[in-house]
Amino acid sequence: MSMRRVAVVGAGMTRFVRRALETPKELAWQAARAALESCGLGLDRVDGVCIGSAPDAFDGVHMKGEYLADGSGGWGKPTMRSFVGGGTGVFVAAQAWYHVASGLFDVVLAVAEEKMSSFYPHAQAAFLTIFDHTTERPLQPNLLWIFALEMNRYMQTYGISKRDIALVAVKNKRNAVHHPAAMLGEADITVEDVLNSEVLAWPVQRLDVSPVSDGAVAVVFASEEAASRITDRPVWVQGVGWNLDTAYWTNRDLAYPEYVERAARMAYEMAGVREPRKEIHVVEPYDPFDYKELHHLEGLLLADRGKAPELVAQGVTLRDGTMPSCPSGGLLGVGNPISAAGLMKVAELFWQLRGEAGGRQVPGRPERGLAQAWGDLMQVGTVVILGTRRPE
Amino acid sequence: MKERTAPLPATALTEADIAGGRVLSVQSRLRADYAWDAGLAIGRYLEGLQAGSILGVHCRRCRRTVVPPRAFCEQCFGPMDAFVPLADTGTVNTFSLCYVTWNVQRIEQPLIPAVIDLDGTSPRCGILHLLGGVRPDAVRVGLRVRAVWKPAGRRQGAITDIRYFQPVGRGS
Amino acid sequence: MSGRVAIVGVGWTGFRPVSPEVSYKELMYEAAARAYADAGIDPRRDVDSFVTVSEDFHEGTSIFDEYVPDQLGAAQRPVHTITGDGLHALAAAVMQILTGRFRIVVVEGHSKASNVLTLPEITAYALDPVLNRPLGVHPVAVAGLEASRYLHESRTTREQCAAVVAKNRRHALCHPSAAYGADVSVDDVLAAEVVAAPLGRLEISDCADGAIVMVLADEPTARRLSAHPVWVRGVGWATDSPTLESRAWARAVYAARAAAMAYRMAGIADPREAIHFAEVDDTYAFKELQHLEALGLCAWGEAGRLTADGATAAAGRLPVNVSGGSLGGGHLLEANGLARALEVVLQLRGAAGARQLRGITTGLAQSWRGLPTATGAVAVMAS
Amino acid sequence: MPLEPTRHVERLRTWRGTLPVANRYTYGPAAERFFRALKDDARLLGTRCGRCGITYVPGRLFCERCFDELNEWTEVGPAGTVEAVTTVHWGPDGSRLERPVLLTLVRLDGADTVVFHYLGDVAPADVRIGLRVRPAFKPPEERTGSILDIVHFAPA
Repeated sequence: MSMRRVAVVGAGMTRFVRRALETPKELAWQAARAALESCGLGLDRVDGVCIGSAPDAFDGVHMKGEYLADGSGGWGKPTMRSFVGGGTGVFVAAQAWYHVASGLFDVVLAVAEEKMSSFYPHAQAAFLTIFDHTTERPLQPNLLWIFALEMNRYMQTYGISKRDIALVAVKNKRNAVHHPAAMLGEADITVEDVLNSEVLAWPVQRLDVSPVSDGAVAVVFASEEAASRITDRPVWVQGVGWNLDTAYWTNRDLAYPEYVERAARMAYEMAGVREPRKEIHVVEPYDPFDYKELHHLEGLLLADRGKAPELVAQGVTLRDGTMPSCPSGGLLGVGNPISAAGLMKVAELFWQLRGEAGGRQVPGRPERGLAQAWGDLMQVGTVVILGTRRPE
Repeated sequence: MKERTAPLPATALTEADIAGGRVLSVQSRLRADYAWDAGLAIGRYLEGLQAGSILGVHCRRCRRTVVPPRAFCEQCFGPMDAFVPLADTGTVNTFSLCYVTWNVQRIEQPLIPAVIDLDGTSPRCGILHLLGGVRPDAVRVGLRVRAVWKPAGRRQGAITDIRYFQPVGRGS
Repeated sequence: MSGRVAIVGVGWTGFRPVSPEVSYKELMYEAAARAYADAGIDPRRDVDSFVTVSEDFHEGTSIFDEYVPDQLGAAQRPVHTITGDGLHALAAAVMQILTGRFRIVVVEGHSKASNVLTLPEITAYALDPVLNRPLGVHPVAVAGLEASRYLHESRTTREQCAAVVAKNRRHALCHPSAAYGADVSVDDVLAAEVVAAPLGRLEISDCADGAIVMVLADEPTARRLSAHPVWVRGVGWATDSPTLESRAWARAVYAARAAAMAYRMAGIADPREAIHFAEVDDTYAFKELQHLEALGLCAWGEAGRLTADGATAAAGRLPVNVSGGSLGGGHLLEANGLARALEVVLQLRGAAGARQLRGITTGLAQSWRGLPTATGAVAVMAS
Repeated sequence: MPLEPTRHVERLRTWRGTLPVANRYTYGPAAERFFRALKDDARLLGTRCGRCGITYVPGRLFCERCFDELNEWTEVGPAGTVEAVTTVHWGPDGSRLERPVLLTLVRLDGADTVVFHYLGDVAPADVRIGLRVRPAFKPPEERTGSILDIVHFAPA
């Protein structure tokens, strides 16, 4: 396969905050500028821009991608916004990959932004509008429903306890203590804290859930030739995958995210990964709710079905475990400005693989990492595999 | 305190900063009204609900009966128009006890959303609806339930023509 | 570019002012089934990726990408949505195929504009919420201002703009799928009520419902599937400033940049010589003229005169919007650029029926993202 | 296509609905400064990008062309020139207005960008591109830090 190789050469982000003063386009600019500065590029070196942002309702601007274009560096440039719900943040990296791998672009800036606080009075209410307008919205569903329904089914199918799941929230909020962008890093949080937090939609409790957030993240992608002029430590895009399941989510097995497995298999095949449990050294699965990290580790084939809680309980997924998971602190710890949170995971891999993750650095010089996001009506999986070794 | 290598951008505000006018803000409300064409399959579904019946649809090639109905089979891509009335009984596939409304109001008596696998469909072909007429602590996965309909004269061809599902055996 | 990409199947439904007999899913299903039949493929087996276009508020659903896979045969397949025009999706499909990892990619766009009851208010929600939206005006004001500046700088006349309307609505009479074909004269257009001076009512495209699906393939696959593949020789897209404050108001800079990218990819040095016919955005009559100039298909300020002289009519030297454009065919929201591309495909296949052009081998499709944006895309195609 | 399409017009159904979307927007650091100066002092401020030689009005945090942060604030106007004008006969919902509204793009003296606003105190027939105009400000006590603190632009 003679494919054009694509490298990640820079990354930057804003803090994740509950309410930002900056406008959405100013947040995008802050992240994009930080990413360009991290690799010493001016905007004139960028050939194209990919924007990732989820519902327009949050920022409160119709055709939000157009509105965000100047802050994302898109003035006068080919600029394209994609979305696949919550999977958008990782997908925009895949989109930047195909921009560069096509041969049409040498340097592409991927920017993901969400300003959820603009939905007023409460961002959660926006989620009513993701349900089917005729067959579901009249029941006045909220986002917690689908998570709670999926979590309950997962627990019921495999006999998993709330306590098993709460360990994920504890791990991620503790990891986030070392993330300079984090909203919810808590060094001393315990499983009891999670289990005693307010019940929102049983089995979902307050501390099982990531927060409503504002923020932006940007990552710079370059062709092999361009990357060689920018950095001597490129991190390579080894694989990408994405997959969208049926919209009829009540017609699906809610205990297992098959769409994540399909996306992962697409990425593994491209990356030449045959034994993911040995070959993936650090993983950033999507964790908007704590059980989702477990669900996704299974879909990524990094744990047997229903067995991810055991890995967590054994410490395998701790930062210094044998398969560190969400060393960034994830959405539960750093925050969840939807698409920005996904791209934050890709940025985290970049920093981890370059040994630049500071207090979050996982030991053992990881050579390959995987970032994954999820979204829509428990429906989409998006996967990016980065590594220090140049693809064949 | 958190370790900070270099401060990252973005300025955090409190609600009081905005509500109190320490920073400027402006509000808008979108006026977005729609009349979505129900079309063939959902049109039939709504018609059925108004008549007190839940319609599914059957794919002859895949030998699968699904609900809500659709005019195409997402598995084989063939057209699908064999509408079949389903029983209004089913089994709770999963459920939640939800103490928050869609617009984030706290409620004392939980809403009980559930995925209900209706009798007569292929495995794992449920619909989203609410449970009622049952104590929250008595709900479990596998519970047998039956639709509680609005009176015929008050049905309008909507998913809410079913008020909720309640355990089989309770009079309705 | 080492690889080549072709369009090997097209399917569409519509275009009608309303479509009450089908849901948006059924509308899309019909277009998809036709496109797959045209390409001779099974979507459940043969398609490597699907790209759709939509905007949340046009659908009335947030993250609308949720609702696209089933009716396209795309469930459990790689699918993603672009919030842009259909030509952006076409470009995304081209890029995916050029990576070498995708052989067949499907592109979809649709409009259920008839289901949107408050389109002006929704469009106004695209204006900057702090600087522009508080004025509380109909977004057509932005088009009126742009027309004002364009006519002023280019010295184009209202009569020349009206000639665009007369031409495109007459062209649409020869298109069985066009929603708004009519025998309209320049005087009829000038006599219509003023909406946003200098724009009159008949210079503004009305929306229509419809769906368009295209099947793209790499060269070996295209040659296997199709006796008449239409090659996508170049794609380009660009955005000028999204702000009203700092964009170019007379010239369509976005279209010029998008065209430069597409021409570069296609190896076109002189578009006037290379492009035999064009389907360009005519959401407002003056936009067709402004776009022709930006695309380099005529000189700045020349498009109005050429149009009034008949040079851009079906029988002219540079036929433009033989399909009827959106003035004659109906504006299809996100699918609008795909409607332009569809006509180019049909013409290059020799399948355009009564409006078939002769002696053409290369055509151009161009889109504008609509009010209040300064974004556009271009595709150059050849038989 | 559906095997058995609906042919009975009376059986066609639509489902009515609305998107409950309401938003509150902060201005961000740059517009905050612009609108405070407008509200408190009826002054119009821009920011200048030295690298690109552009003065943006209202002042912005960053230059869209080169991405530099913009810190060089400068007062512009208040007079300016009409760059474009339109008379709009449709209200926000598309209904016909009894009294059409005049809208304009004004390039304030010293600015390289335009301001989108109403034009007032002038008959549509008397407006032409190139007209010199000035902003009419609301009285200080009525100003809230909004683009509507300018009532309209009117012939200078």
